[in-house]
Amino acid sequence: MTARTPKNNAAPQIPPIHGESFLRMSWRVIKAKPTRVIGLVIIVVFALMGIFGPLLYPHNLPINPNAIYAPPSLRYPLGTDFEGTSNLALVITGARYVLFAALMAALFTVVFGTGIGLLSGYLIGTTDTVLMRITDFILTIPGFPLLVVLSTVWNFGQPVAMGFVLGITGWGGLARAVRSQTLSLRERGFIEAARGLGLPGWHIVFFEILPNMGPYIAMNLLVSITGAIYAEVGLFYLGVVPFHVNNWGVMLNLAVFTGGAMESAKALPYLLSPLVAILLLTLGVVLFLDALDEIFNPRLREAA
Amino acid sequence: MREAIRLIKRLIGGALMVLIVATFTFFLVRLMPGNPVQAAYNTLITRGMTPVQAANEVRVMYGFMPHESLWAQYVHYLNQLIHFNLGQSISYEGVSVLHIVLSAAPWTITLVLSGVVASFLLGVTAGVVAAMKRSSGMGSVLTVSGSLLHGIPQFVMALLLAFVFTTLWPIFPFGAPYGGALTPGFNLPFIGSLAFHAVLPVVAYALSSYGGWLLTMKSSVVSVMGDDFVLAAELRGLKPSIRFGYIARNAILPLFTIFALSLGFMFGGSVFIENIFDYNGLGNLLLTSINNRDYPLMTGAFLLITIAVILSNIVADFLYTAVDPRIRRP
Amino acid sequence: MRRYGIKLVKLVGVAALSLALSACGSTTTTSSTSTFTTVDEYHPISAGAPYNPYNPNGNTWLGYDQWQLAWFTNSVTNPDSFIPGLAASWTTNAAGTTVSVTLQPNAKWSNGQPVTAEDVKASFALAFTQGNAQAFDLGSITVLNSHQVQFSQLPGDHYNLFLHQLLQQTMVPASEFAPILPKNIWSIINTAQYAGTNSTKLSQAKAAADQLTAIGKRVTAYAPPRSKDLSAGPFVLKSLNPGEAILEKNPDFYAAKNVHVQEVEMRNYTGNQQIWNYLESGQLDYGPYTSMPTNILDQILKTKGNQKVVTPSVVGAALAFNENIYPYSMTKVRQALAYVIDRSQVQKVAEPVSGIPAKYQTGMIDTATKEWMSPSQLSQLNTYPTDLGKATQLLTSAGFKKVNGQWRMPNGKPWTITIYAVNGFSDWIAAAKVISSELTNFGIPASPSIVSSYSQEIQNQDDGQYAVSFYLDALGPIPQNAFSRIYGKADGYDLVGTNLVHYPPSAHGKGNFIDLPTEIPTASGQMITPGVLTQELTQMSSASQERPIVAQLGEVTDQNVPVITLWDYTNVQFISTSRFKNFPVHQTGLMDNPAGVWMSQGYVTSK
Amino acid sequence: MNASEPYSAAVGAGITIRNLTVTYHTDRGIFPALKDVSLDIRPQTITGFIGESGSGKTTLAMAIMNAIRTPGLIASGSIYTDGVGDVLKLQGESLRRVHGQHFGFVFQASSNSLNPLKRIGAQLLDLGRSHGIKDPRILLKEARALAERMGMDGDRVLTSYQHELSGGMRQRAGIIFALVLRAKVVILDEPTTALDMLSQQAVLEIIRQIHEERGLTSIIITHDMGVMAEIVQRVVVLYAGRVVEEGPTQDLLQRPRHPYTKGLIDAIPRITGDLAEAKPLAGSPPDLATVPTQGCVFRDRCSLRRPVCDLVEPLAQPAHGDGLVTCHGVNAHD
Repeated sequence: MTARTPKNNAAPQIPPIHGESFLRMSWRVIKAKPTRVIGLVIIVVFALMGIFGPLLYPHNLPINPNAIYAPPSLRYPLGTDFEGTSNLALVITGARYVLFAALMAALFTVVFGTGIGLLSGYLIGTTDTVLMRITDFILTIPGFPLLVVLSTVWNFGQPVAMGFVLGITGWGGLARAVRSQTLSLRERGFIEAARGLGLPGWHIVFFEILPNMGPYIAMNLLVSITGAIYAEVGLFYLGVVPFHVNNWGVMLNLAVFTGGAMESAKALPYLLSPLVAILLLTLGVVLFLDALDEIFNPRLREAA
Repeated sequence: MREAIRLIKRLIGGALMVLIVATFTFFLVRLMPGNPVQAAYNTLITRGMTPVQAANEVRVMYGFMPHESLWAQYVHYLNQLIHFNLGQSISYEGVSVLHIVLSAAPWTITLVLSGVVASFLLGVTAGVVAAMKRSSGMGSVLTVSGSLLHGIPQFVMALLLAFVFTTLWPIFPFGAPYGGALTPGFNLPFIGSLAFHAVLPVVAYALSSYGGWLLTMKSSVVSVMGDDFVLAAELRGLKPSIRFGYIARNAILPLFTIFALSLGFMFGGSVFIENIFDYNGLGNLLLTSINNRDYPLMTGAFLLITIAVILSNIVADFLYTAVDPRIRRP
Repeated sequence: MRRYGIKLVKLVGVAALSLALSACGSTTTTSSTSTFTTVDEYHPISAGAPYNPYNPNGNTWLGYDQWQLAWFTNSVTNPDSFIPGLAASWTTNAAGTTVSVTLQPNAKWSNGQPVTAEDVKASFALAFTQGNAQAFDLGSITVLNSHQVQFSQLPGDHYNLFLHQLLQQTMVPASEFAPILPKNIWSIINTAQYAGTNSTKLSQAKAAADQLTAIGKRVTAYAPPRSKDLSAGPFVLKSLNPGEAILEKNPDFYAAKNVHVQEVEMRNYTGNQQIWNYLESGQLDYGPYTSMPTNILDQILKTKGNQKVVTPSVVGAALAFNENIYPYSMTKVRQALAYVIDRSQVQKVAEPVSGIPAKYQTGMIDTATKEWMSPSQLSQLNTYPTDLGKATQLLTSAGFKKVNGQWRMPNGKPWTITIYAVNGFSDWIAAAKVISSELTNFGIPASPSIVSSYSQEIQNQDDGQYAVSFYLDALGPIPQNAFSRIYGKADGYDLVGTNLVHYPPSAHGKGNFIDLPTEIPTASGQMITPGVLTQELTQMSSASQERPIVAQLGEVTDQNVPVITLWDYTNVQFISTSRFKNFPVHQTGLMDNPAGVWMSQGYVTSK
Repeated sequence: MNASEPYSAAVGAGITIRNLTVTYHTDRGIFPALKDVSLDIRPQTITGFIGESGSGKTTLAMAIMNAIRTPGLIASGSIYTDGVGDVLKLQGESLRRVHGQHFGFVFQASSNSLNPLKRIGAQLLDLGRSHGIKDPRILLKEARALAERMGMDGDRVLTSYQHELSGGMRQRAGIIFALVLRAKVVILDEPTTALDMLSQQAVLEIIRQIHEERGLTSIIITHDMGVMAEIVQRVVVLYAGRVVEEGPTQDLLQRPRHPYTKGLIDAIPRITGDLAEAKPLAGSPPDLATVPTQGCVFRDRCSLRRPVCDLVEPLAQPAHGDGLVTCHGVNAHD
């Protein structure tokens, strides 16, 4: 959605508290509701898991053929998988690939989407036409099947590669939105003034226009991360993607297609562990998005 | 007249886009490692055929593999395309791709169309309520439900439903689109059976897209409610029902495009839902063709989806013109 | 060829017995209308596929509405042990090069027309278009009378599986398929079979072969209308939707009075887990072999009426080494790895239900090894029990060193292993993970890498990209097939016409990825060429002739470990006794055939 | 006035505001947007609300119609208007009927006060239906007449969509909506902003004429002293949610008592005068969050500041005859 034009709002505006830093304001907004704090905590925990998780365990997780699909216990808090490896360890070590790839995907999405949207909207003319045709093309191609095909062409051993592919197929919508915002911003007085001053184009694009879209882009980043997590986990779940390392999608795939988690209760912990991890992360992001919405959108802040 | 010219322009643009996508997918899928003959050969071997026999057997399939240069293949492919011929499947050894795709399409369409429509109606209604009552408990509950359902990946939703209602508590059938003993056609038992078998997959689809509709509609309604004309309507003392009509009609406009587009993407099937609920639709077909490296089938399925998306885009565009007077050309 | 003659008598006896048995049962259950539900293990239901058995996705069901001349009993020692199908009986000449087949006297298509020798001839013409008949060196077909056909091998050939493969051909009505064949089909076939030295004739043969392939393409793509879809088997297709096919009893089937099942429902599936689901809910009366974990097995067996039937299967899962990649050319390295990998632990995790850890490394499944080798030969074999000490000793003697707990190769570089398995092959994935753990613990950092599809793995494997990868071996039931998995195409050997050719690994697309030395030593130090020996096996017409070569090949395989067989698969099938009784559970040879074949023999009656 | 006799002769109604306090509730606390406002709006006069943005002039207009929306809240006070009673006691259906029938509100020209998806005629019919007009033809006829009165083609306006009208036409369409039900009180929000000079004149002229013809009570919200001088009969000066001065236009403009009013007047550049003579008001107005809770709210910008201003909020004292001023520094008897 494009940014709406400011409205003639009957309610008075409450400007930000003077001298309040961005971080301080953010923290105040987050603190306002306990759900937001919970969301932040969940996200932080998962981030830590992604960064430090694999360091907690040996490279090859220990197996235990005598504890195949063991139920949750003190030793195996989330039970075990088909070879007697702790599900908890799998979830924790599996987080890095999933989260890192998702982060990469979101970054690529935002970089491609913003870059192309800015260029297209600022330069207009032929560049715009060409870039928008490319965007249409990306938006037209059925995304998920394309991902499946691309994933066999590329090797997804490295999360960066996975992120790149997810990003390259997912920037279309963002590019369009950024373009239309750029189009409306370039007609604003301060941009025209900057042009009048003879400032170079790149300066105008990156220092005058881009900061105005910061909040929108930041929100998109977070939303892209979750979208990318679903897409990659889905790919692994379908079992059409090569893989080297354990991750949540692989767990889901093996639980359903090998462990028969849908058909027998024994393998259920193996299915539920990554599932719950995904749901928890979803919950965290949903809860935190509410805060982000308010931080970046003063109109909401005042109405709360 | 002017509309007709515009339509023709759009159609030409669409055809061009189809051509580009066709070209792209043509070359892309041929980059995929592995080939259909090898896959078939090894399947035969594992069934206990002797290597010589299997090699001979796949020779026919090999006959369906193009042997010209990639460029010549491409020219041939384009030539076929112009004649509305999508070529012959490799893994089906010569069956026309169009035929295969068309026999899979009805299952996807019934499944996803009902899912899209159901989730759209539900989501939009709930979105309006959530926006109007956004300071009340009901509003928050709706919004949170929307966010969470929106957040749950589709395959997770389908897995959970399948597990709960076919394994844990088997009240819904599983595995076939309708009872095999029935004669397909316009008869009550058949349609009843079709509907009953479709409950779970449709619900899975609807639930997973409901959240998206709800959130989009909610934010659209909230945004429209901040518009001047809504305040004006209130200050003019318009009846709440009329005011509601004003808000709803304005808020639903942007969703039209998304709705039309999702009808287009519908042809891509829902890979996950078809896979989990064992529906022989386009999604499953695409997946199998990818696994078998059946290039013509893959490009064919891709193309069908692309054409559907482009057409629905054009339809959405013209529909939008019809409902939004602002866009109407002078 | 007396051996086969004796077997034949015995077989007919079995068939007669089952006929008698079923005659008793039929009186009580003829009025039953119950539906027998199952899935076809080879293919689910394909939307849009034609009713054509020659199409790989065709919506026809072998053993139900597709009927062969006869049904193989899966014997590992006798490739000619068959249960009669449309062929009531058959005789071979002493050399095994000519076979006469007599059709069932009252065999009919489902439209009431008799199955004649002309139908058989047309079916073999179709087999030629598919390349099938050439594979067993079929030379000529002579119609003796309306119910008798004689088959001959190409002059000068002695292919030992001639009868074996001939009898397993499916039969289709000439009325349905002959129209798509050209009138001069047999002259094309004859021209194509020329293998002499006359260059004109050779080029004619080449052209004819191309013509046959072109006809073959037309055949596979042929979509006969439903009305023409005839069956000579016990069932005929009644209705079909993407989720299931309903086959009803064919009253014109020659043994219709044996068949007590009125209807067969063939379910669609997209993966194993759907079959598990059907089995758990007790919906399948017969469930063919499906890979599954123990918890699912337990769950299935908990369902009332479900029963497990285990028959041997002739295939093993193995790790294959590319000897073109350092250091796998060293026999000691392969042997050491065989000592490190704990096969019983791997099987327990990876294929707990339908696998048995491989005891011998002969390239055949253990059952076949025991059948073909004498006890004294068996005792000579190295069974590679898990023994890390042995492995260390072997590696050290090959120049490997352990530094900081990790092995270094003789060239001083660290040794790491990537084990390639295929996505979707869950047992391989699990095994790759377990083996990686074992190797890592032993000091060789190893990790699994999962390739996205089987066809990709095969291609990369053939191209020599994998040092260590999963491979199906010991494919039987006949030893020559098992050995040709190792010493055939995978080792660069291929049959061009009747000549055995050897390609180096550098020959692109020829699939030599194992790359053994051409000659390898036996335990006694004798140098043999396994590729040539394997080819020789196909020309031998008696087991006694084959036995010494099989033993020799088994021994060198065991000694050289070109592949490590991890486990032998077993055929775990399921029946449900809640709606039907009288399953052929003790007739292993019959049990391995589709349920329609059991029914034609009088088995399976309503409860 | 009630629905059964919608076109009884309209006579402008007076409004009596007493002790009105409006607060805004945010996550940073509760802020008063209007504090203890008491004011009389005289019948059949044009009253102007003037003040910088954030002074509460729009809030006051909204409060008069009891149309404060969340997060705002009318905390206390009463607003009597002739023929209705205490507007603040109304709710639901009776409040809705007062909107449109008693009060007419005209948005500024730049705003989109009309449903973009409906023709104006159709929206007028919606209005009629909402207010129980039995015969829509009479309503449309009245609307057409009003359009013609304001110099527009009535039929064209009624068959147009909002986007097909220019800013000035939109505003006049807004006036039609405000008057078609014969409201007694008409509130115009910044009627001249976003219009060019000529249109401004035309609009003001129309407002004045219709005001007189119909005997309305009109309120004009503006920050433009020029508009005030031209059309308004009485002026209400607001600052930080307080009425600081009120009185007849002539007297107030010529002899402003409150330092803020003085500042506003001094800040107007005159066409004839020297640009340097215009003295902008020093400092900026407080926003809701920074309004002092004690003492005079204007003291930081005040030239007459004295110690008492820091502690005590000044009370209203009579000025300009029947007007008032709220300042410690002003002696009522000066």
